[in-house]
Amino acid sequence: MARFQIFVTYKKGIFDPPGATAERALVSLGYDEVSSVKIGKFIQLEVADGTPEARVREMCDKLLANPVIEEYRIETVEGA
Amino acid sequence: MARFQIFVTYKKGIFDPPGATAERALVSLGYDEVSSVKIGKFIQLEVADGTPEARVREMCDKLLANPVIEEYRIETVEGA
Amino acid sequence: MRFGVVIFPGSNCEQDVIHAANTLGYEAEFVWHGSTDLSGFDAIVLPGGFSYGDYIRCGAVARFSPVMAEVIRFAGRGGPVLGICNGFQILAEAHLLPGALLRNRGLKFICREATLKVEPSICQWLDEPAGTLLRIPINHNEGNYICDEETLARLNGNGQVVLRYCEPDGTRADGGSAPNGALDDIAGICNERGNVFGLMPHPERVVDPAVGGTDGAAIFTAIARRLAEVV
Amino acid sequence: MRDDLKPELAPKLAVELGLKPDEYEKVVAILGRTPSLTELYMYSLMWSEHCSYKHSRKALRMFPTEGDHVLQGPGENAGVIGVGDGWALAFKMESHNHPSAIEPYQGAATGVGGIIRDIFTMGARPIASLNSLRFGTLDKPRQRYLFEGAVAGIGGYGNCLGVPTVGGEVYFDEAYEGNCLINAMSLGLMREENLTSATASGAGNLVLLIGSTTGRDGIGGASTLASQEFDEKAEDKRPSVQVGDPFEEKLLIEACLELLDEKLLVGLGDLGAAGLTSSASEMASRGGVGLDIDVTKIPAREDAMKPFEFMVSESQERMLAVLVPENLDAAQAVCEKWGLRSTVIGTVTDTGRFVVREGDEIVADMPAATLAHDAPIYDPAKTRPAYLDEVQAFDPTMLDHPDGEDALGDVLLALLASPNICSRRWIWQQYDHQVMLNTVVLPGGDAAVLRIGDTGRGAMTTRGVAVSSDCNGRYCYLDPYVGAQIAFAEAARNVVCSGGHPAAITDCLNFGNPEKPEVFWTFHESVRGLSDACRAFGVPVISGNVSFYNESFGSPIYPTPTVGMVGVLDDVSKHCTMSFKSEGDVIFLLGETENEIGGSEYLKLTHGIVSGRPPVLDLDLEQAVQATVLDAIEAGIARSAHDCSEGGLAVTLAECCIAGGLGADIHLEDDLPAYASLFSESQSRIVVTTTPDDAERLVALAIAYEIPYTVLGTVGGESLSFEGVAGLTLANLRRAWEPALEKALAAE
Ligand SMILES: Nc1ncnc2c1ncn2[C@@H]1O[C@H](COP(=O)(O)OP(=O)(O)O)[C@@H](O)[C@H]1O
Ligand SMILES: [Mg+2]
Repeated sequence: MARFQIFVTYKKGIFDPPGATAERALVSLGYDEVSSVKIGKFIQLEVADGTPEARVREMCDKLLANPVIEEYRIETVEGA
Repeated sequence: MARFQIFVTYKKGIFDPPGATAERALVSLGYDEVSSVKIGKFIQLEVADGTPEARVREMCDKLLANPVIEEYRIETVEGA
Repeated sequence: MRFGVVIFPGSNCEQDVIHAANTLGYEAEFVWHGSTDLSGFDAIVLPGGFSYGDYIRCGAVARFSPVMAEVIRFAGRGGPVLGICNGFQILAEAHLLPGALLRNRGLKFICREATLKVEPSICQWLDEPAGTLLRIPINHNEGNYICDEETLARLNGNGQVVLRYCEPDGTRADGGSAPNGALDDIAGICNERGNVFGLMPHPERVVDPAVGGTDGAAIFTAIARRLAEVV
Repeated sequence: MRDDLKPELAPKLAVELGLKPDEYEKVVAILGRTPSLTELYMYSLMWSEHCSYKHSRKALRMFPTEGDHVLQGPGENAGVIGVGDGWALAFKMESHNHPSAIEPYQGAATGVGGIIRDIFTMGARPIASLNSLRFGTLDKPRQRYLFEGAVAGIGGYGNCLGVPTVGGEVYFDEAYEGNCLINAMSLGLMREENLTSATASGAGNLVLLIGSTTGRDGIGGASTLASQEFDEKAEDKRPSVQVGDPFEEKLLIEACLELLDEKLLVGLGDLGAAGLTSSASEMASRGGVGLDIDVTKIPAREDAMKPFEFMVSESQERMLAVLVPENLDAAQAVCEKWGLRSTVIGTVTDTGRFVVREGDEIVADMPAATLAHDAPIYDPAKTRPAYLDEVQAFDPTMLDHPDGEDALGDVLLALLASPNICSRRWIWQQYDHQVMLNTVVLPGGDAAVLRIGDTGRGAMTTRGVAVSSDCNGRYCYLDPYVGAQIAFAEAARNVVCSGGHPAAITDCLNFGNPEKPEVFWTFHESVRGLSDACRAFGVPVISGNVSFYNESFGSPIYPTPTVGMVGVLDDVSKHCTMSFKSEGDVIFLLGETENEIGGSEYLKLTHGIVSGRPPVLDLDLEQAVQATVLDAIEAGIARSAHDCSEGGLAVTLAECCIAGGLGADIHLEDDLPAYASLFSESQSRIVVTTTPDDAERLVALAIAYEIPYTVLGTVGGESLSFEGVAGLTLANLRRAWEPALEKALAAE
């Protein structure tokens, strides 16, 4: 079993309404130290041993991320 | 400016509808090597310098995660 | 009988609840989310909608509104509180009701009539005999109720499950009858005291016979009757 | 003034921004100098097709726009009609085709957001939305993706706002494969005295920007996208896609209506295509005033934004208000109560000039009215397309047609399962169609019917409104003049079948590249057809939208002039629905069936052909049939009414049966071959049922209006049977019709 973690975030310049709302909510709860919140997706993927990262990249481009507005980063999880 | 990353995932045993659907969709797209997909949240937080992690933990417990169904992990982003 | 209907930023069914209450002959008034005064209200309704856009999680931000501390106190004194749809989600986030509401299993928003079976429960908001079928519309993206096994056993044992989804003929399908995938077909639950009631369906949509039906009236009239008895 | 553009570079940049060389010369002539960078951006956007209507403006003058009950015709953000007792309805339809083709969820969502802003800008509370959709066929994964995404986006946005989405239409055809259509319509309700104009006036008054922050998103977005053809490079334009924030919009609705109720504003405008440039210059030119705006005051979402970026950003969920200084505190308090930002970004002046500054430095200074009004107006060449002779000469009756009970029954089932005809439940179940508690007839019928009233806020009325959007693009392709008239007639028929009196329309005219003479001819013919139909019915056009450049890889979509029809019911309790009501009711066909299968769904399904002549439309007959049905509904004679459209009489009857859970026995007595009796798409036909006792009263009405009618049979039983021709059980009909969209989408 191989494990990958994928971090999906909005591209630069794309507005993130949930993040903006969380930011305001935290500040109004008294967390004045907060200056920015961005909310993206954290995907944990389990695949057959030996699956190359390129294949995971393909899955992201096709389904897991929306390349029009999102970008993503893939990490291999060691010791899986 | 200090930066934290928060990974929010469903607790074990909680069914994750978007993850399950993505899993099925990937397999039906021909990615037979996929055995599990879990979709959580990836939150990027910018806070004032010197904000301790305990404070971020508080924000998670209160607002950013729901302890009934979710767990989370906090990471400090170096060099921020 | 005077209902207080809370408006959070993003609520959108508050007018409908007022209309339903008025149609049944009850007084109803808005309560702003910033308010901390619930005096003068016999029952509080948290209406449906998308408080704070449903961002982060449904109900997660609204539960911190100033009014919620007062709602929690009101409920603690035994005051009747009803959470409809987003209101149910807020009550769950505020831990006035156990469990949580996840994304619908099919990942789609669902707006349609649902058939609900009244369960034998301790809920003060419903007097219909167990087994009665009510047709009430649902309208949500996150109505997939979940809780741990222990909680579920407690809910069932205490008569806290108030409404279950079922087929139009009253039976429950093998694979579950909940359109949203809810655990054990749960559509609505109450707290241990029976005064706090949360449900995903929208009873206020079926009170005015000119639009939809009257099956939702039971919920408003039950609490009114009960309060009248107490006085 | 900051001179940031070299004179020799300006013309080149102008071309890159989409200005034609002579348009650039006109800018230079207006200014008497080389434009600054900011000015060039502002002119290029305001003079784009999307904002200036430079190719369509002349043709649109054909539309009748006046009527007794019209309170506001075209020219403002939406049209408005009075509906009695001081109540008024504002409505408009708009396209968001190109953004949706790139990102269907957000494209459709922001389309809904935009049209809804147009409505509450007028002072009306949005009370209903409709959507008119076109995609390629669902056997293609990309088309399924676009369709699912668009529906989710429309729902995602509208549901959050708490505005019910009550109807619409959808067609799937190869012609839309490279260029889907997403047209959104919105209706709002107000008291007449709250009618507001997007006008700036009163030198010294303040300009207040309300709502979201301004970012680089959508710079050159909708307006650029909508003003050019799609090609393979379209994917590169992606960053201009915007993410909608329906929560912010919900707050804007509440805050703006409160500001208007409290009479705190002089004028209110929304920021749509071309952002601040468009709304500010239009408000200034309407009021004949100037504006002075400082971009450093605008709350920015990103760092180091340039003045031109502020001026053309299409960031969503923003409104522009003009108010007297004394009202500023009160107005900002309302915004703050709703959690909205509000910032004074400038003042109204009496110079007539639109001045933009960055702090102390002026970066643009031009006559305000020239942006909105001096765009060139073209008279594009038009040529009748060559393909028309060929398709119109084609005689589909010469083909082999199915015959015999089994074959015809199979065709009926296949038609009921066609994505162009089957149940749309999969769509409207994703839309909140009930919130506000005024939806009397839910989606699934001919027109949606809403009660007119301000639910929960007190005033309710006994009146109602019926609304439908329609357009069969195949008919328009085969004959744009007739096709556009049929779009009108069908929309009116749907409204009439629900008991509404057609009152006014909005439209969304979706066409290819108007600079191609053959495309422009189809546009011109459609506008002419629609205008003639409106005149015949005495129904004005009060608002609308033109979307050109709907082409992909060089070939235009079908001409698609979508009509959004609004009708009024004096007594909403007298509305009518299409479902058969009781065993024994008599089924009438009002109007007459001819052998007209050109452009029909039947022809496409059985032979894979889109050809022939579309059905003939006789506007006099159409009006007489509709008048008969309205009288019958109002007299309480009609127990059900449903018009014949795609799929013909057989499909209409099947839909009445399915909706009512009752079968019917039908005898077809025309002299046509069976396939034509069943599936011909002849116009001006409505199936009406009455009790046996009332049958004679309906006959008397038909005779009085001099329309042809036939008794088709009676309601009852478990199947729909056409004596000697075909017969199917209700269960079979429903099995074909109900899950067909789900099935088409599940295909892998
Ligand atoms: N995109 C859509 N959104 C919402 N409702 C829709 C949509 N498309 C179709 N409907 C609804 O489905 C029903 C049937 O639509 P349609 O076949 O276009 O009717 P008609 O032939 O009478 O014009 C109508 O009630 C219509 O409002
Ligand atoms: Mg119809």
